[in-house]
Amino acid sequence: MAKAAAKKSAVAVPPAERRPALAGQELSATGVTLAVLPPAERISLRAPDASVAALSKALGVTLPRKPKTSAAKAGRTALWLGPDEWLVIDEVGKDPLADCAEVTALHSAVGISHRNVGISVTGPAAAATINSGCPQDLSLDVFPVGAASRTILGKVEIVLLRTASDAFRVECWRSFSDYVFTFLSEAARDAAA
Amino acid sequence: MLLIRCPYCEEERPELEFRNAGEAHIARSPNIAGESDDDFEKFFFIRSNPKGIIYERWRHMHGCARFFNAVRDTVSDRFLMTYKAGEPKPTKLPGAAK
Amino acid sequence: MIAAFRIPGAGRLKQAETTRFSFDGRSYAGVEGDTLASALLANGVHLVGRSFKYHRPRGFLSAGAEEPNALVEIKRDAARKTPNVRATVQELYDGLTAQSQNRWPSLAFDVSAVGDIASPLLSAGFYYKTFMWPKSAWKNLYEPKIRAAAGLGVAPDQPDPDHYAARFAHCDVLVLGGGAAGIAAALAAAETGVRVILADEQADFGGSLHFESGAKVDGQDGFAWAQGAVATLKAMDNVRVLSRTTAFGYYAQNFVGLVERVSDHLPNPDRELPRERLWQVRARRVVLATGAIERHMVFADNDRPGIMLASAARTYLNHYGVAVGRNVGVYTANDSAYAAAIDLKKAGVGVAAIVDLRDNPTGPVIDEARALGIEVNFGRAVIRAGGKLRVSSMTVQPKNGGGERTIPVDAILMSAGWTPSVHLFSQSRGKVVFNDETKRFVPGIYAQDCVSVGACNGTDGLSATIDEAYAAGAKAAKDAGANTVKGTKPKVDASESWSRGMLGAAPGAGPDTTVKAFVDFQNDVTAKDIRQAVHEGMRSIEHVKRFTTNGMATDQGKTSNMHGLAIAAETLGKPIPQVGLTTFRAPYTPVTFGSIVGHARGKLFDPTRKTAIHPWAEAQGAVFEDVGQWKRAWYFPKPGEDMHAAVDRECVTVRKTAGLFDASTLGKIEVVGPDAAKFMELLYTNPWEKLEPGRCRYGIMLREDGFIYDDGVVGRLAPDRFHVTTTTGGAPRVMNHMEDYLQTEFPHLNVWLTSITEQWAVIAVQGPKSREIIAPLVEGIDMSDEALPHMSVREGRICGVPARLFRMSFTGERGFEVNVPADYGEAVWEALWAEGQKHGACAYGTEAMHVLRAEKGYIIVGQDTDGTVTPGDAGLDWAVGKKKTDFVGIRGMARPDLVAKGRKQLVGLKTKDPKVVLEEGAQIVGDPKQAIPMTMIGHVTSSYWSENCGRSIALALVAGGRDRMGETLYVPMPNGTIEVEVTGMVFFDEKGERLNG
Amino acid sequence: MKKYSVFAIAREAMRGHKGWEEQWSSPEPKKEYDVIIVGAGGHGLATAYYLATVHGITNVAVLEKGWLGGGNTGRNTTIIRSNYLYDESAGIYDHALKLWDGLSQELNYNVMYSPRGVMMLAHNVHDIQVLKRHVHANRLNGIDNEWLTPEAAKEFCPPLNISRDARYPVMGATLQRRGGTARHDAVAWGYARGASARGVHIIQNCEVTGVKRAPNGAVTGVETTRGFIGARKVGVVAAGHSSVIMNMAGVRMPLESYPLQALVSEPVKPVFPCVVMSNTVHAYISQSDKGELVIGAGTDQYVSYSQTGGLHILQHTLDAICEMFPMFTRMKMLRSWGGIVDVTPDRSPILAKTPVPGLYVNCGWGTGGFKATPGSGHVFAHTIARDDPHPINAPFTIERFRTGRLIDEAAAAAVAH
Repeated sequence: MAKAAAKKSAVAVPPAERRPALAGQELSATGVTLAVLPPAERISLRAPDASVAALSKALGVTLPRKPKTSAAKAGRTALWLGPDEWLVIDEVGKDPLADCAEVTALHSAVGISHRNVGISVTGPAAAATINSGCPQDLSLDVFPVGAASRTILGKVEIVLLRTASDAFRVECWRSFSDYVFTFLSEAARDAAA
Repeated sequence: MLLIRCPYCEEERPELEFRNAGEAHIARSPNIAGESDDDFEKFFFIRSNPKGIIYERWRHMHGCARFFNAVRDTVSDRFLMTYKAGEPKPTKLPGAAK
Repeated sequence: MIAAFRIPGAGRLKQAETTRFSFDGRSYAGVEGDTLASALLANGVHLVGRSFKYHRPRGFLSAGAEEPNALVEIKRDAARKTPNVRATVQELYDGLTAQSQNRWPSLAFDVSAVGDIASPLLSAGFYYKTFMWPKSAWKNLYEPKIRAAAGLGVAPDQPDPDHYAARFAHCDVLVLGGGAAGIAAALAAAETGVRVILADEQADFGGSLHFESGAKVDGQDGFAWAQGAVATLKAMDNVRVLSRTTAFGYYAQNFVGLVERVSDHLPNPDRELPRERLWQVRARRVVLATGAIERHMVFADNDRPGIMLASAARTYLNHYGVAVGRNVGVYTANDSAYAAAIDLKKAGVGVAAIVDLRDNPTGPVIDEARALGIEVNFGRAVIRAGGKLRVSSMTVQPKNGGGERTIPVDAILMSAGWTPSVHLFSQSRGKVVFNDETKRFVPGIYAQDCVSVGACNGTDGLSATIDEAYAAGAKAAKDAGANTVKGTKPKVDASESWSRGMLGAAPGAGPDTTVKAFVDFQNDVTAKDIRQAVHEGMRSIEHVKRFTTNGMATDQGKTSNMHGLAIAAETLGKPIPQVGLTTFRAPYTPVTFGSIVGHARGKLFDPTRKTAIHPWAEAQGAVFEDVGQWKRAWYFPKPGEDMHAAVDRECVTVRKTAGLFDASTLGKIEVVGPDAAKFMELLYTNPWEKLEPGRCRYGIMLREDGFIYDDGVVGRLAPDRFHVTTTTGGAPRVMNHMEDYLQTEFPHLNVWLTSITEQWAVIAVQGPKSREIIAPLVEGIDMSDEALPHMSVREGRICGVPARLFRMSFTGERGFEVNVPADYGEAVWEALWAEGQKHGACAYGTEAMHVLRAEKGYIIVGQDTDGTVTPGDAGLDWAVGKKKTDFVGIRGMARPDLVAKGRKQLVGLKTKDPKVVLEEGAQIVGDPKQAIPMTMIGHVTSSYWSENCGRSIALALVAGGRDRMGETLYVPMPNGTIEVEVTGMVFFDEKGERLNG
Repeated sequence: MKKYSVFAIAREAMRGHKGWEEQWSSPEPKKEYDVIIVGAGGHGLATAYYLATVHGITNVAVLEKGWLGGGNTGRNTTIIRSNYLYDESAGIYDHALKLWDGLSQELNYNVMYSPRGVMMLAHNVHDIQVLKRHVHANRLNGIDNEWLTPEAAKEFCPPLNISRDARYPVMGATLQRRGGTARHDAVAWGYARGASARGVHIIQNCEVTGVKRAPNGAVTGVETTRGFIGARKVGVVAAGHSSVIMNMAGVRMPLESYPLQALVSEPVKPVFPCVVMSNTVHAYISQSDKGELVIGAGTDQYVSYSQTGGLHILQHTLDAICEMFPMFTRMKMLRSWGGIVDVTPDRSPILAKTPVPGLYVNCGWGTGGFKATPGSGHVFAHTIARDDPHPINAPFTIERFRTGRLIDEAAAAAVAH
């Protein structure tokens, strides 16, 4: 009977509206612009070496093996976070979780699309903005385009991806996004110095 | 703030990304339930706390998230080397380089 | 018009007096580029402060960061007050308002100056020897007086409206100090193309070139060359040049902290500008070019306003165009003071006499002084200075005694020689060595990848300095990875150099005098104080320093340390190195708290974590509580309700119909892999292998020592996939704990952990009507008790979005926890709320949640347990897998005292008077009549008014508690003892029928 | 020992303070002593003092590798309180507090014990539960500790920010009025002077390099940089270096040594009347008689004997200070330094006999040792003199880690020492 109820309701219920954190927030300062990025599909992928080939094939992007690197193809980016860990971000609405589901090789794929918020930091002062709270060396020779790393911004953990010589993608957990955006906003005021 | 070479990330990273995890090479007995009170005390509480060379564990908490081992001089805080978890305790140490 | 002591044409500043400022309420004019000190001197003002202990009148000793005397308060507005600002480094700006400190009622007449008369009583460490009777008088009488007299400026009393910026930076070569040496090193390094940062504390680069009129480099005046060279460096994109930037701390592995003063020198700073900017620089190589600091002569009353370092007087003249007097005397043991006398004489200032302690020095400067007609006396000492608010004379005597002669002067220029600034080198943990010939400590053994050049390395003369620095800069670049070395070394055409000088007290302050010959000006430490300390058995310089406070003032002994050390050594009859040098500690000069805090203020002090449902709760007027970094809805008061009324209503409503609760903050970890169950077996006390997919179990996690670490409901989604929940506060440490064991102890297991705390918003729907509320929104999940019994989990859809639906209860009622992707959380909550409204359900907060679980005797880890509680103590033995041979904590919990009788056990408590609610944390005793100290047998861990039970309820840890059922115990409170009865932990629906009710 | 008094000062003033005698003598080490104390910090010197004054044992040497009082004694933030939770801790810290009151007179040396009150802040419901548990336990143990509303807390400490919008608003506080501060150097020097006057040898610049034991295992003396010195009993009071010394005797300890940093501001006129501690935001602050704000920072995370720490540790502390006292951002840090604190697994000290006959150890005070100085020395002297612990320190054994009878204030209360 409850089953019946459930079936009936399926028609009636309007799908829930998605309300991303900080949706659409932006900020511009001398030399740098911040923008909260639209929702994306994300998985945390864990796997031993032996499974990397199969997973790369399924995902359509070659999982990088080199520390602090990333690989991107067709709107899908795989970031090396650890020796057996990748963050896969899909910005064109395809579901990497479903792709991995096909793979029989040993791995763990967990959906985290809603766990993270992406913020873009762009402009000549982008690196300086991030360096106001991030202790890594962000010069182009040490942190080149495509470099990706989990690290620290102020008092929280972020994942940092350099998308161009003057552009970064900052990923953080949902409940830290307000802190991160506020921190970057304050830093941006001073970044041109 | 120390600068620590992560053996997995293969580069030096700022201490802020790391968390110290105490003395290294203190193995948990596979038959821990059968250990004597003395053995358990040694395993869980007694530490060498050396003034000089220490073998210690770190986690690259906010980096690759791996635990690894380091050899450090507790007087100068200088790292002699770092190596991956599970690798044997090094018998030869690199000369106390700057 | 031009200020009285500004010499037309002298110095480098445009002498148009465009800048107005005020000091102690009087307004003056200065010129652009002045410091507050140079501007006051230009106006003939020498008296600017009072000393710490004796409140003696004080003027300017120096023209730089080493200044011990001229500390003032700078006030932009009520909230922008800064105490203890060195007038010698504060740049003048139009409208600057400064005030003297540590005087009352006025600078010229300071009542506390009686301390000066009473000074024989206020000898070194006198306070250790008195103020002891009667006992209470120290706190109530003496200490308040001492405190009121001590202290310099006044702390700000309003929140600071300015903001502070911060930056991490990396470079190949960091050059600290922008004098000739630093500039040369930076040029050499920069030309190779490596990343260079050059920093100097002053507004203009050049260091001693500010006053060395004799220096010529590449054909130009030394200072002009410096400006040109720095301009060249600024133009290179591999170089960052930081002026007004002080390197204050040298930390491990070439990590250097610097503070840049961004806007304190501006008349009306743009409020977007930070006040200061902290630079944390990691450098491959560091070049220390921190120069040297001139020492004063130690003689009687050497602290009178108008008595200053020779190099300071020279700086005021050659850079600022200011004469420090009209008729100056010179007292020196060193050539450099001659250069000052010569410059002043040439500028038309009267030089009464040069008194040189040395017997027969020779050299060009001496000949030149004579040639200019300056009276030069050798082998003589200034044994006394006359005057009070301003020096009026110097009394001269042959250094081995003989006739005195008093010479009227309005300023005395002193030089006892130069002390290399080894502060940063010493902070880098390098070891200094004492050069007996030159009587100075210089860098010896290096501990880090750095090198000292120029005066701070004991290198004398501009040519030698630039040779050394340029080579060092090039080498540093090479060591840091540079290959191309090009560029040309600056050529020194003319240079100044001078010989040694002396350490310690001059004859005028010789061993047997009782005069005040100051070593440390600000702390009023005299030569005799240091001798007294030694006489009292202080043999190490650390003891002498602490006993006399020599070198512990805001200047940190920049001018006093070496003199103090020499006097101590002389008194001990030991060579200086054996007495030792005090260690230099960060910061080099004081740095504001603000600059160190940087952005971490207000909202950025610590992240505030909010759930997806937070906005809804806020709109409903919920009151929030802090749990770790999270804000959690505490209760939802309706108009007119206080906390108790709201909580009572929420508790009753949940049990009558249903309630919605935001459980999103609970930690969640997805454990995935073929060995997932094996891993769970090892990390939790419970058995997991046999748990069916689709079912849940309450799990307990221990530390290896056997005490409860965390708990939570775990659902098995699939044979190789668990959905683990943790406490809100425990989430991060549980994840780290699991990873630690997985990576270190059980690396053979094929399993991975992913934090999904923030992937899922969690809505608990609890109460008899919970199923009716959820069912209409659910797709693809059979919610019947048969298909979805208590403690089970299903994946499906709710409101058209993916969901993990748990059938579980933390209230004892039929209950569910709806997990949906976080971005959908609020909308799904609203849909459930709409359904709930139809049944009269409420939203409830953490307080009601606590009461409801307590009514059922469910524990809260961290409240009912505290890190010293075993599963047995908590009555959770049933959750420990009896057949298991290993899990974290299995051995620890078997230690003798953890299985001993009489341990504190969790029990229920009922007050004899049902209306009385115990206080959490209240202590429990068996015999209320015993005297203090009482034997406490336990304490109340949780206590609430339970509207559902119609009485108060409580949980408590009580020694041997489970053997005391029905026993009467006592809770002594300040206002009377409360009788309680020991009971079971379940206060409501003991049979647990409502789980399916 | 010439008595100190205002009259003595006046007398000396007449003759230019040349008549003061040495506060302690610096003798050459003898071949043998009845008791050797390793470490001339406050605890070690107090132990020697009470051995002499209470137990009449004066053939005692205190060996110090550096300068007396130059270790943690001279590097700590001098907070004194006794409002601990457990009977064992409350027992020893209140024993100390009772001795602090009157110590200046006892030693004829003004140690400037100033009971200006120690306030501990509650920032959330959990803090309130924990701190109230302390208040109740303290009351039944006869230890003063009262609960204050935020308003009352602000009245007692005007600079305190009790705004509801603070990131972690102050929801209340405990106050121990007998708590306060003392002058750290004076404590070491006062005990040194008192011990020296009674014949105790304080031997500085004398580093212990080995502990000698007889075939039967008993202690016979110590090797030092100034030669072998014999003794029937050796008390190790070496703070951060305890593991090092105990290892020489073949005893491995449940200890780890961490850098602990502190800092002072420039001196300002009186602005801060008491001691304030917040364990939730990690801040400890008071104002010295000289006018400096004295601020305790946290420990670094790794074992170290370097006596230096990271800048980020100071940052973390000053963040909290400026959050609670927003007017202080314009104040300036004058001096910062590091000490080495030895920490046990339950953060409580070890004050006990050891498996080695004639060897005694007093260590593991972590960040909280200064406040215990008089009590610790008093009961440790008893333990050495009688070869049997005083009832007050009887629970602080080495064995408790094996049996599990811990005294875990931190776990029980999340309260830093």
